[in-house]
Amino acid sequence: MSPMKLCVPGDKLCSTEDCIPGTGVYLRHGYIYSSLAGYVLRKNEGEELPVISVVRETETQLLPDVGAIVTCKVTSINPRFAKVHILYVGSTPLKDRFRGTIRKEDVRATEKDKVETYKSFRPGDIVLAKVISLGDVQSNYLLTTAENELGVVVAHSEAGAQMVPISWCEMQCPRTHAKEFRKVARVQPEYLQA
Amino acid sequence: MEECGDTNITLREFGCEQSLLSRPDGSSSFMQGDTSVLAGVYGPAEVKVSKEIYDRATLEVVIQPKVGLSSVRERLQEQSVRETCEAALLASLHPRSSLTLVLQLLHDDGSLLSCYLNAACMALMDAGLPMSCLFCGVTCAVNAEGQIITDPSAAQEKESRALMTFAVESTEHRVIMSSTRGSFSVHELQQCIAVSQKASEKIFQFYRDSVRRRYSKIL
Amino acid sequence: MAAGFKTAEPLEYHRSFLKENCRPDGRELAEFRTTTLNIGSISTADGSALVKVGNTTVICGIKAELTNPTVEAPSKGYIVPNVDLPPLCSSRFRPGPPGEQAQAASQFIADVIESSDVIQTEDLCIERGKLCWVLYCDIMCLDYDGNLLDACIIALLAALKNTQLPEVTIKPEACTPEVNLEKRNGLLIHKHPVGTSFCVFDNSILIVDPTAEEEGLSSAHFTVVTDEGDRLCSVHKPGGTALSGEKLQECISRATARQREIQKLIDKVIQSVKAAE
Amino acid sequence: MATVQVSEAEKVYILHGIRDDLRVDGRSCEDYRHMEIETDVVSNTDGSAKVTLGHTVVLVGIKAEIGKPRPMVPDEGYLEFFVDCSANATPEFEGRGGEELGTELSNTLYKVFNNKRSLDMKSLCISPGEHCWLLYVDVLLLQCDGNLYDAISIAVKAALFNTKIPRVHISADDEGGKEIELSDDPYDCVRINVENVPCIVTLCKVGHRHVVDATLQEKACSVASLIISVTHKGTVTCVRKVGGGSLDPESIFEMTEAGKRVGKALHAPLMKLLQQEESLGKKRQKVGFLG
Amino acid sequence: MAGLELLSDQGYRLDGRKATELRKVQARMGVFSQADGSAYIEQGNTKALAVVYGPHEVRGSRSRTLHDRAVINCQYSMATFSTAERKRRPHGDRKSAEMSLHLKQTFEAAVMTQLYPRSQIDIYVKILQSDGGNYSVCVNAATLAVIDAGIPMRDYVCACTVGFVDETPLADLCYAEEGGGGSSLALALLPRGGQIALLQMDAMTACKGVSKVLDEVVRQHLQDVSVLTRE
Amino acid sequence: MPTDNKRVRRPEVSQSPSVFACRPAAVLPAAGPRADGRRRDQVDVRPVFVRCGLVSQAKGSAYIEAGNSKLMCCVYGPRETDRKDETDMKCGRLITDMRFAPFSCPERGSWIQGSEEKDLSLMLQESLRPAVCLHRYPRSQVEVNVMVLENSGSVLSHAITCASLALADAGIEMYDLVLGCSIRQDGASYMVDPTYLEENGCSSGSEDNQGRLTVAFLPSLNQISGLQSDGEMAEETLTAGVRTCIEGCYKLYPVIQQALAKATRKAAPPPSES
Repeated sequence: MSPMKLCVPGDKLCSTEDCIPGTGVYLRHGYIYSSLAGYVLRKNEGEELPVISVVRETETQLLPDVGAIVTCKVTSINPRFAKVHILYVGSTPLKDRFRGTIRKEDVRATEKDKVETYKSFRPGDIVLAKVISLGDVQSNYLLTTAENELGVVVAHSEAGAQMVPISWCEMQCPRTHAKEFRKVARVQPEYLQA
Repeated sequence: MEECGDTNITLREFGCEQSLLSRPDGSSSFMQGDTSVLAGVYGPAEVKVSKEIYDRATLEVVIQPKVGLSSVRERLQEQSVRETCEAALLASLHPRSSLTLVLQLLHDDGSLLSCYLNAACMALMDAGLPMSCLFCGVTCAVNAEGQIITDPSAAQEKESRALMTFAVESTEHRVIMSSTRGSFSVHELQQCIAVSQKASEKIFQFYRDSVRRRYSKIL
Repeated sequence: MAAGFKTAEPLEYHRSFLKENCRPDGRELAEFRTTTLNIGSISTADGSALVKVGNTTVICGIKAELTNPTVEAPSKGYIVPNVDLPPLCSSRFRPGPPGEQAQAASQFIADVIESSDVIQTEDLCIERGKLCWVLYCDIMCLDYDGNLLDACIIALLAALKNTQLPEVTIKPEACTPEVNLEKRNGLLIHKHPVGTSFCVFDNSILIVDPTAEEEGLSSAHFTVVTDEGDRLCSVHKPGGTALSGEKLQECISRATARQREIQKLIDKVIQSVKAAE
Repeated sequence: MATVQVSEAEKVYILHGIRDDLRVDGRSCEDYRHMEIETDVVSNTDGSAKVTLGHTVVLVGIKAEIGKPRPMVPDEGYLEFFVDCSANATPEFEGRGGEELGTELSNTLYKVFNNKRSLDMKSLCISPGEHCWLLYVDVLLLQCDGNLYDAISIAVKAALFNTKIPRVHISADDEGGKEIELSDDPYDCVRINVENVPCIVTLCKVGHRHVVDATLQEKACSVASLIISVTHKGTVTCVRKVGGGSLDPESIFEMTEAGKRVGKALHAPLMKLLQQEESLGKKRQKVGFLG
Repeated sequence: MAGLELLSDQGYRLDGRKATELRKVQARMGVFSQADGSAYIEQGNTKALAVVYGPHEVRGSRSRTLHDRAVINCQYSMATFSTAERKRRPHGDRKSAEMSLHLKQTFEAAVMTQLYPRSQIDIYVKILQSDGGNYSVCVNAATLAVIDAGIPMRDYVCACTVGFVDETPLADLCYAEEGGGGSSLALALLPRGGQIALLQMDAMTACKGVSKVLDEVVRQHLQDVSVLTRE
Repeated sequence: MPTDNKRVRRPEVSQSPSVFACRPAAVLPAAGPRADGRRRDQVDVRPVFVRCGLVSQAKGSAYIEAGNSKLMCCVYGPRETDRKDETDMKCGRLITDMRFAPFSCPERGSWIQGSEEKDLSLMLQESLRPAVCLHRYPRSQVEVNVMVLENSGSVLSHAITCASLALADAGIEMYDLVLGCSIRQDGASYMVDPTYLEENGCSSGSEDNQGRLTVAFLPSLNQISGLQSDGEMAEETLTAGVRTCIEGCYKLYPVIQQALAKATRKAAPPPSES
């Protein structure tokens, strides 16, 4: 292919007959226009028409949307829900903080009603969660940790040392060997080597 | 106010009274010669969501001048007092809460910033807040001939060439806060720090006496 | 996952670098970011300068206006500095009246001007008791990446050296002054104060010229302002963890070296601007 | 502007109506709603007017004061506009809510009058460099049902027509300063020539056609609207695109041409009505809000 | 204004009224269609416009919601051209904040707020032209607007101002008499029940028996006001 | 000016020296070449210097210099909206703020935003809003801050161009770039991209057809997103002016495209042929 073509927002790329619009483009009067300043990428995915999209090297994911895995830091907990700041969407760090809420009933899949939030999270923990809804006018993003891969990833003990997960609901402090309750995430294999 | 040559450093007559206001959780009034300040501490109380810090208490300092609105000068003093208190306070014991320190100036006759600091320390103590160390404010003025005067009055401050205020902590007498005006040499700076550290022992002794006097009434 | 470590545990991330006496952007502990200076870029201002210390960009514009002096100081003009942190320079500043950091910076710059007497306010007086200059020094941060105070002082000093005031003559009979905009003469700069800011990590490690991130994580930060005669104009440490005497001495010697450096840079840029004219 | 929520179905209904040149209240695309104008409704002012355009009610009061002319134009008086969006119109405007819209409206009025021809400013000058007449034009928005710009501009023109500025005599007092006396006879006054004062026409682009004097519902389903202020001779003193959408150049030219035509046709009946009301003089029965 | 003779010896005032005579009152309800209730009133040269929205959901901070009754929210503002001297800002100064508070207190006493818990009633009053007695004209206008909005009230609220010129009480002061330096008293009354909603006295210096004044003059004149506004 | 206690105290009243300067008010030469050599009645835009990505803290930034006019724009977001209402649920919100530095104009401006700046901010918002795909950023807001460092004429048009560049540099999805162009109508002839003197100078020539016009234009979609004019003009002159502005925007388009392409290329090499 010729060296990657660069485009600016508003450039007419091609007509809808010869490509299917991907990300970073929009449709108008039967033509595909670019909506980002970046490189034009044509990928053939099986069907007859290639998928055209415009790619920028920096983060493509600007906003946490429904179903995205987000990394967040717990800021405050009360019996009904835990408040968190969303730091990451997928692997792209967010420059500005977005606030999220994990309700008591979304903490884990099993025995939803017997959940105590202070036994699942503590302020300062780093948690992997999934966005279930954008929330309504008052509340902000609604998150859930009701899957095995979701939950606390990094937690500090009372003594301040980083704790080691020993079961899905307990973590141990290496220095004081004190056990603390957390809703622990089963760490994914590809993260283990980090 | 002899010059620093001999060991004894004279400070003006100090006066302090604690928990004299009923509404705040801790309060104190501090007099250094004619300069007097009233301090009140509210907290740990509920914090606004926008100001909330997840692992520490949020400290807010408000300085009310004697007359008129607080201007840019008070803002710089507020910043100095706030960061000095944050250094002494164990804020992580009260996470997600707010502490408000209000300093009301009653009369200014020199060494104003150190009077603010002393009043703040006494008020924090009176409020029973956990602190890693005490701190006190000492002001030194370098007059035309280069002599160092501790705890200067307003008149002495006006004709001094340089004015330095230090906050000294009680454990190892190191400098927490320094705010200076006028130009001076490095040697003069080191001399003033030494003088302030010596003066701080006298002030901490004064702290102990006034606290002992207060609790002797109760026990 | 490494990128995650930086945002999830920023303090640990920085400590790991400081252990090896270097910093995430590759600088030594006592090394400054590259400082560039550009003078006289704003033609509508009487004097202007733009300073970039690493990413931190500050522009200072000076406009001179005429007013009558106060009753108590009839032979003195005014110099009114003002630091503004617009929402443009960083996402942490909201639009609206200046916040505490902007006001504290403005007061600090005013104190530095007064203590270092970089210019004599007597030079600003045109007619004793009747007419004098007021210099509005408007300092604006365009990109906030830490170490604001140093950049402001350098920008102010360079802009003052670049200021050209129009000539004003007062005719005895007509009470209104006569301003000749073409004929301009510069300001007399007595002293060259230069600021050096330090940050303290975990009460022990001392780093110079902190970035915004390092400032946020440090336990104390303070600024030393020295002039060419090695006299100290300001030692401004608003608080934070305590500092011992020797560390203070170490910082002061680093500050005097920095002062030489900056003075050379300013003079070099002024020469190149004069040569270009 | 106070926005009203309109459902999709209503939007489609309004859109189709306008395409066939028939609006919800039966008007054609370039018809105004019923308009009532009355001058001299507030006695504390030097000139006032109340305009009711459909349900939009605007009250304008003009007070003349003697001030110092601006240094750049020492031989001219000037106008000061202030638009007060009172909470009476909608609860949203309570407290500081109405300030943003008020500033936008007053800035547009400044632009409309920012030329040499609309008002003869030189006649407002008493003595160049020292004294001149300063007209405070205060607009009070009492009820807001769309098309504020037109109602306000017509009210301002009527109020200017109704303004009576007391005649001024300048006599030199003893130490050479100028002494200003106002004639105390209420009828010995100077009137302002409002012949050239422009009127604003707001054209609202709905679908492919543009509509004049749009109600709130029509504005809710419009892409963008164009404000054009036209004098009786058809010259344009201010054009401004308002609203979040974009327009292609052809439709802008079409709208400016239509705006000029409608604006020009507005002035004659307005002046006739004002002169007629003026001629009634004392016999006129003041109605105000009681009517 | 010592020179001006407020009360001529034959008992006539500046504008030809007798001591206890009210100014000409004209009122109209239902002036605006968009508001829930609206009213316009002219008492002599003082003209006021009142608008009522509600009862509707509490806007702004939820914390103000009262669980057992409605919140009355008032805003008093004067048109910038309403007074002889142009006012720079319509509201937001101390005077209008005080007036808003008085209106709020007056109508919290009169409106049956317990019928509308956790809701809010907005009463906005605009003075179009001010010639004295602003407070009483506002109360009368607001009463008509609340009635027009169909909100149940315990009783009409009628207000009147009374001033004293060397001992003889003058009802319904105009601007000149208000500034005349004598003391003045503003009274908001629920006539049928005879209760006083709000009483405001300023500069009440040499005043023998306030109750004498109240019983003899004010009550009788307030009957006239309520008769007038009933139609 | 009420005493502003949030800034260092200043003398109550002070006049600019130009008030006492003895030079005649700037009068526009009726005909002949313009002060900086450009010709009248020609689409003669000042040479434009553009740079993207200057501010490290901002998501996207741009700096533009046209003649002596210097402007800088930064874009933050999409961020959480602090003021929530139901319209935010479906599409995002565009917030613009345009300010003049106090030293940017011959007369010193104040720090507090005047009504003229509020008007320019509103005009900027209405010009950019059609070009930004706000429905892609529900429940959030995009902040555009423009700072005028030096005002040497047609500030609004260059602010529009600079802001749309900063938005593109920030990776915010847009239907098209937005270019601004302004003209000063002086009697029969017009001047494109007028300088500060040409914009504010009063004309010595004929009285009618005096006015200023600013157009914001979407070049590839051929749509006008912003239009503002004042002063008195005939309707034909106005429409001719709009056409001239559109031509001016087309002349500016390649420079802007090239600047944006350079910034994107500098930001990262083209992705590998995955």
